[in-house]
Amino acid sequence: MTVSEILFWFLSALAIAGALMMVVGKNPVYSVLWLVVVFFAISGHYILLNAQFLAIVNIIVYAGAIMVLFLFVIMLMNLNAENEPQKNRWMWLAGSVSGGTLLLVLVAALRTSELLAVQKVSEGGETGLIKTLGSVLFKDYVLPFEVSSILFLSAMVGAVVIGKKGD
Amino acid sequence: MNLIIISSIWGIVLMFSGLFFPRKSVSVNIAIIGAILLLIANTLDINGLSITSSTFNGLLQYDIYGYIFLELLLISFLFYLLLSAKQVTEVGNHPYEYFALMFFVMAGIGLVTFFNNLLILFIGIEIVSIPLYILTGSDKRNLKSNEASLKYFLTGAFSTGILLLGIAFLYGASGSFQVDRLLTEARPGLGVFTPIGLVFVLVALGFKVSAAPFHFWTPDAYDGAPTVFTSFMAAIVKLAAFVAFSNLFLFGFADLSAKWQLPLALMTVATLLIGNVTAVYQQSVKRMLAYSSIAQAGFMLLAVFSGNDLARQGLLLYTPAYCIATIGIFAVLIRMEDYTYDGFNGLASRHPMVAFCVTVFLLSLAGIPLTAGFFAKYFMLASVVKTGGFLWLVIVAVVLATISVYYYFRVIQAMYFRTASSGESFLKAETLSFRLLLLAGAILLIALGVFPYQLLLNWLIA
Amino acid sequence: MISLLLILIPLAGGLVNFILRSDQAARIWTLLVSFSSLATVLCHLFCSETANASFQADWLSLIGASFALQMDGAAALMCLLSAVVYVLITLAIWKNDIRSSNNFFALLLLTQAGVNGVFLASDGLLFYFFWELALIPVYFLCSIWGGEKRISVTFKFFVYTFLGSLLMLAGLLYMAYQAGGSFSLQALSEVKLSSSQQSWLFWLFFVAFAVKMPVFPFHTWQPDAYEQSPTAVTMVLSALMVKMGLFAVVRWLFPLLPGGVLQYSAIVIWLSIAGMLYASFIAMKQDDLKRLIAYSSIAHIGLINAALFAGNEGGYNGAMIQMFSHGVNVLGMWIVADIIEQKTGTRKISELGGLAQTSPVLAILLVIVALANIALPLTNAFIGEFLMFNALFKASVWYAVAAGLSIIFGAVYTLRMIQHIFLGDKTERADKVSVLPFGATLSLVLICILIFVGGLYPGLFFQLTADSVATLLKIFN
Amino acid sequence: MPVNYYIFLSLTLFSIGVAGVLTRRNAIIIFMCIELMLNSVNLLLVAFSKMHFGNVELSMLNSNVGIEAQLFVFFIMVVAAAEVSVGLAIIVMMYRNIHSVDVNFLNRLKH
Amino acid sequence: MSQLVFLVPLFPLVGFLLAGLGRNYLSRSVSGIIASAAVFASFVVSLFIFQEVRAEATPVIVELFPFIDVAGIRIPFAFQVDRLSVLFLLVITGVGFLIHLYSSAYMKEESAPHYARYFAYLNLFVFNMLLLVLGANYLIMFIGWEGVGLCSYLLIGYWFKNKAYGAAARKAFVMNRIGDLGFLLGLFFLLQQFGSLTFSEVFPGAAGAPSEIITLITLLLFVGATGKSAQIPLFTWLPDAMAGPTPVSALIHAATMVTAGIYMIARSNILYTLAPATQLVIAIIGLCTAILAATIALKQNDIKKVLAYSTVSQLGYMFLGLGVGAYTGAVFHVITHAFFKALLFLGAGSVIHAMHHEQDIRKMGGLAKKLPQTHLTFLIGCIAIAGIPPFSGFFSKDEILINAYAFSPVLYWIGMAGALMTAFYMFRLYATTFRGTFRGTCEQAHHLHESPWQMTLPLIILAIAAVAAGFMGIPELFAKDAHWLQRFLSPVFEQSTALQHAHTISHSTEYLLLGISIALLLTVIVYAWKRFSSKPDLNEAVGIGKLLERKWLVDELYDSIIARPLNHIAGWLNTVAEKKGIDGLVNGSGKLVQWGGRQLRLLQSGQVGGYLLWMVLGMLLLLVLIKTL
Repeated sequence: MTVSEILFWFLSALAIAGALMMVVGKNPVYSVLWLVVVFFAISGHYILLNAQFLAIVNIIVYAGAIMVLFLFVIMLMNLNAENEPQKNRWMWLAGSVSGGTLLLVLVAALRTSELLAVQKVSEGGETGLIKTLGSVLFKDYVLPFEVSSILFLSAMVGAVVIGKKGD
Repeated sequence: MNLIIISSIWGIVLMFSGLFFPRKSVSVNIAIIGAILLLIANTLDINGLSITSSTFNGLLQYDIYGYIFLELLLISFLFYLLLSAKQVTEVGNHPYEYFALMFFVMAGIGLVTFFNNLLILFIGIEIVSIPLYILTGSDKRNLKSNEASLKYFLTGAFSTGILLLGIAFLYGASGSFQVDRLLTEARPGLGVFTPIGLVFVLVALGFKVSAAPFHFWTPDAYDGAPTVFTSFMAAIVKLAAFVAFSNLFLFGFADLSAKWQLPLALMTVATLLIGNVTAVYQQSVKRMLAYSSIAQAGFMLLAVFSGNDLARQGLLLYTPAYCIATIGIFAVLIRMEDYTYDGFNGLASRHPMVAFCVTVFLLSLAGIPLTAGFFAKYFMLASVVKTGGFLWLVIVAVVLATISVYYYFRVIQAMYFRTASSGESFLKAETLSFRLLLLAGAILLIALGVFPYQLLLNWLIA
Repeated sequence: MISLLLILIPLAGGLVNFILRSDQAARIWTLLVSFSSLATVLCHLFCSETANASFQADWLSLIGASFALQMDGAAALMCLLSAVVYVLITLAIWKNDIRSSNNFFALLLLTQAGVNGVFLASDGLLFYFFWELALIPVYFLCSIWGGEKRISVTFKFFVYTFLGSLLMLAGLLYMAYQAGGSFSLQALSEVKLSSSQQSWLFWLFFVAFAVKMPVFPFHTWQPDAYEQSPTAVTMVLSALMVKMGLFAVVRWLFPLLPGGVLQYSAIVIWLSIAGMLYASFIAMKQDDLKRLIAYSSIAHIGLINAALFAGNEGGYNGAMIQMFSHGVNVLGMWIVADIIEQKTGTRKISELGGLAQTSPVLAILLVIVALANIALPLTNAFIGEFLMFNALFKASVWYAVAAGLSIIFGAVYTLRMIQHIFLGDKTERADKVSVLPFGATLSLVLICILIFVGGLYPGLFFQLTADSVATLLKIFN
Repeated sequence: MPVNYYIFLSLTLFSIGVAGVLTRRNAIIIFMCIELMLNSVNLLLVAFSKMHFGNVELSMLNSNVGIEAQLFVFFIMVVAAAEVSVGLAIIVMMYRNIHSVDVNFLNRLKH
Repeated sequence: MSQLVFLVPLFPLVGFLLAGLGRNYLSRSVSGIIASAAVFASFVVSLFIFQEVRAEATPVIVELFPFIDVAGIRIPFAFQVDRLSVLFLLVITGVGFLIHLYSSAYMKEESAPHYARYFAYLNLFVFNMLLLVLGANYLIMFIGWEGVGLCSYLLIGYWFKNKAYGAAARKAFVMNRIGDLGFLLGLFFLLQQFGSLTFSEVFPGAAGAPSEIITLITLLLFVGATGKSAQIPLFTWLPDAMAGPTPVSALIHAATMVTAGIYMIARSNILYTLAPATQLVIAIIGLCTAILAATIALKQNDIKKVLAYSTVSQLGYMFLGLGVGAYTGAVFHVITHAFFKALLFLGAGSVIHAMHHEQDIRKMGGLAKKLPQTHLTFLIGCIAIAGIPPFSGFFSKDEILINAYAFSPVLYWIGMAGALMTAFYMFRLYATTFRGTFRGTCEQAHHLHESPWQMTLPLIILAIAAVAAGFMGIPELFAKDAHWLQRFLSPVFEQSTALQHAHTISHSTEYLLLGISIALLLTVIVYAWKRFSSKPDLNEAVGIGKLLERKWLVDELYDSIIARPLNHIAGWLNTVAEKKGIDGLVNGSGKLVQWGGRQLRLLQSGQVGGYLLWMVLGMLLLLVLIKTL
């Protein structure tokens, strides 16, 4: 087992464990923190996959900004374990069964193909570098980039319209 | 492309004009000017006068079909603004923002009409969706509006996740996000991803067009949202989603139709069934219209299903047939106090012209000949017949369409055959221009119902 | 060109009627329009070449539909019926009190445009168009001016026929596709279909027509609808609109799906005969005059349908002439029913009686019409029924025997009606019928004249429909 | 690393996210689960991007092979950020009105 | 002259139209005169035609206009004048005229419009009856056939205020229609077999047709005849038909319409000759009817009912004659019966007129002195019907019975029994009415008077005819070739005669039978006369008599096995099958949709978790589906 393999398994276990803890956790604050753990694990995977830019962005945007936003909101509402309403046993069961079945079905669908096992993820290359990404983004993908501004604008307007107190 | 640019700019213009024109009513005029501008811009586009005709390295693909579709949608949008813009200003304190959001939505619609790359599709869908979440929740004090918004948002975000998973799988198989290359396997064996990705995309787009069993958000969101925004969502946005859906399946997955036609057919049947049958029970016209939009979506799904030239022509015809009718009925509904069927009682004697127009709209929705709705449905059925098989689908669709008569005609019955309980006029702001506009819409529907080719489709063929 | 006129005249006339504000003006205008339709038909029958009567224009060439109208014998006969019926109806309800009568007559005329369109269209899609269009004004007419339960009843009627016609649309679509994308009658009838295709297509079409006629067991909308509709509409419904179903069988079903027709003719005939007997039985039990006539109409239509499916020349001829005769006769019955209802305020047979004493004229007219209705010789219906029974007999003796029972039952319920309404001691209500409205009486007299003309000299009608019959014969040989 | 591993890993995460969405009643946590789903897709895309990278036939058609997937991930993050801002605003608005974020209380609209 | 035959029905038609349309404007006398004159004119024309036909044996066919000419069915509106039809023409117009004359007095109490209506109906009847006998094909015959049924309906229900009369009229019409269905089916078979309904085209080819078909045709036509001529099983309407005015009973329900069945069979004699099985059926049914009706007549107390059952019984004899192949005999009996039964009915009418519409013979008695002319003519009628020589009934009945004997002696003896019963009940009727003492109210006694001349004159003329008519058919037994009627009709029955076996009854047997029958008849008559003159049968009948009085309960039987079950079925269909069954199904599908709407809306639980779960489930389903495809 190479180092990268060990890292892979470790990060995978961490991600899955974090995800599970996030889902089952009673206290929303803990859930947020577990989710941050997942994001870190995923960023680790990005680095393993030689996608450094995304790894950084993931940490900055997701773990750093988005999750903090979540935390703020949770704090603002003063939600804690006691506030968590009683879970519906059937919903719980149905939810986990469906989630599990989804996984099973997908895995079963993909497992059959032996060819897949041969497909390797190449770990070298310059795909993940800022320079490469940047040049493609501003040359070929300039349209989505520009258009995202509309998205942000509308999100901004929306947050103001919705979030503004009064009226 | 003109549309995308102008509408983005006009959205920003609207945001800023709020600063200079504190009176709400000005926003209406600016919005209407914007809609007219968009219409002009798009017309210029059709005639080759574009700001840019770049495809951005193949991310976009322009075709006359998309332009005509947009033109129709813009006409509907203008119709909508002319009829209901004033009511937009009554929803909350931010009329400029609401209009701005609508213009952003129009920009998103432009993207999903011309997308040739899944990334554009994704961003386009999000640009359309996010403003809608906000518009749905714009009546902030109204708990129903809040609830609708949150439900819409949660389910919408969930479907975004599913869409992305689908896109990821499709990419895994083909190594490309370009629509026309989605089915070419990057390497032998990767083809196993395609059907999985297809299912997820199908589910996500099915969600957007409210196909069963992914339709559940629709009644709640449409019912809870302020009625004027429901009108916008149900009519204009719904159609845009359909065009995206049909373009993707027609240009991206046509070769795989053997795999997805049956699932799609089943979805169609389920949509028609649930939409029509559940609408029967409704007591509120607004909610009934929500279910009816599901039922109509069932019919439009037939276009996606068959994906031939007839289907595309049909979808084009469906656009005015459905939009004008829905917008018209909602415009009347907005002006009423009582959203139940009883609210319509005696409308015909009090407002004969309005009642006549609403009748035409309802007949069109029900697909009665001499209205555009008939040909819209006709093309859908014809396109299925043209695929050769699946005649059972036609028959099921036809039988279920009969049910739709039940709830559409209940409104007609209320208007014409029952008498109002209260004495006074119950339509607010029923002005002459309102009546004339409605009449224009009705006449347009009838004209399209007699000469669909001469008035519309020949344009496409030429 | 004449065929186009036959659609345009009532259409334009109807639209103009919406504008007219005075009651009297609306009536006079309607009468005028009806007369001009009649004049147009008569002009076609007597002074113009048949070839000139048809009309063809481009409409939706890309989906294979055109605005094609074709005047053949059967169509001419039906248009004549429609023109005659409208004149008579307008006269008959001249004195009836109708709220916002301009709209009423407008819708009535629009219905005529639709009905004539159905009779004339020779393009499948156009046919479907008119088929539905005829329904919409009727829906409003019944729902606005109808009786107490009008809304639900009319709605049932509408949905029922709408479902039927949508199934037909599905069938038409499929056939047009098979015909290489053309809806023209010619192209559709040249499609080669396998027998299994024919068999299921047959039912798609037949159900639509059967609902309209209506054939047992698709008939339950009819008595309710007839009962609840305003009488003028009931007249249009039973005199004209049920003929749409029969006519469609002749004009469309037979040429399009001869294989299916042959395959299922026995079932259809038995259905029709069962319906005749069934409706006759039920008619015996009706207390409401309109319902009684409705059931009797079901029985008569059943016979016509059965005769059409019996598949021989006599049957075709008989059915054609009977389509006309039944229209006239049943109209007479409705007019009488209307007079009685208008004057006495009731339609309950049990509440009437002794009208023959107060209004012998009405009694005589009703007896003539009623006897024509049960096909007494020398009335128009006899010719048709004789030929039709003979046709059924040729197909199978048992058809004729079973169908023949309706002759007896028909007599039973018709005479029961006459007896209860006109005979016996006069009731208070009967006194109100002493003076008959002139218009209604005039139409009844005209109807009686038509009854005897048709009964004595049917050759006129046979000549007219000869070409249609010949077409049918060619199809099945 | 075989691509299978990554696929299964992201599918597992995705399914956990789905299960979380279905089981939890707290709107914020549901939303977080959706974020988890998005992240698992991101991971999958990156894995695919690395799988396709260097594929000769693909490179002939498209010089950006592999890169675009990572850009896609970038845009997903962009959209997610926008979505979060709007979503949280909606949740806060909700909370202001009913002082709860329990989705089970959202039942005024039904049938 | 034969070419002008259309005038014969035309006059009554014109009379009908004039009297009918002018009923509000014409005075009573005018409308009466118009109607009577119309029939008289027809009678005169008929006489001329008769003169012509007597000389010329071949039928003349007058084609007026093409009636139905389509789809290979060619039926012209044509009349056939031959010896058979001309005989009937004379009877119809002759007796018809007398009855018109009689009616003009009898109906005097009616108001002018109703009076005119009555005569219009009568004229219409004569018109239709003439169509029936003149038709050159079965369809024209059928037109008249149904037409007379209609007129019978109208005239039975003439007094429309009375609902019971209306019911009787309806019963008559419906029963006739049952027969008509048979007739119509017979026509279809004819049309199928011969491709034509014209007599002159059907009969020549009859011999070549398969015998089963001929049997079937004849049986079906006979079904029609049972309806029209009141034979088992369709005879019950005729007694009820007495609800109509008495002259109507005389004309329609005695002299003319009810003999239409006999005319039709005589007209189609060749077909029947070719179908011996049918003939047997006819003979048996005729005989059974004769006996059954005679038994019922024994116990009836309504003067018209007795005559009605007597008519049914006499018609039975005529059918017996047809059944045994004695066509001439049957026609002969039709003619004589027309005279004496019309006479009897008119006599009864005169009595009823005098008694102020009292019809119960138990309340009469001793009328002989008060109504001398009526009495005398009625007595002649009774003797004639009883069959005492040389009155007409003797000749015609004897001819039938002798022929029956030749066919089978059993028939003869049963027929003889019927004849005895006839004699008995006729003289019971006569004695109870005219003999003994008057049993009516004082008021009636006070007003008893002989009828005016318009009524007595027809009685006298008919009485003369009833006496003399027999001489047109003197049997061979008494004089060679004296049977004028046989000679006259021989061209009509030519084909049949050729096929029939010659009767071989020795003259001695015939004499013997004659002797026995006359002796028995006289005994019965004397007994009845004596018995009922002194001690009329006034008590309630008991035992079998009760059964007879109640007409063997046939009406009740029909009611309980046919009318009532049908009524129940209709009721069941109306309330259950229609409302709950078919309409229930239709409404049920609507309800199903509504129910479905109620159920399906529950999916929309309002719980966003539920929505998401459905989405995932749908997704799973699609995944599975797409992988299996």
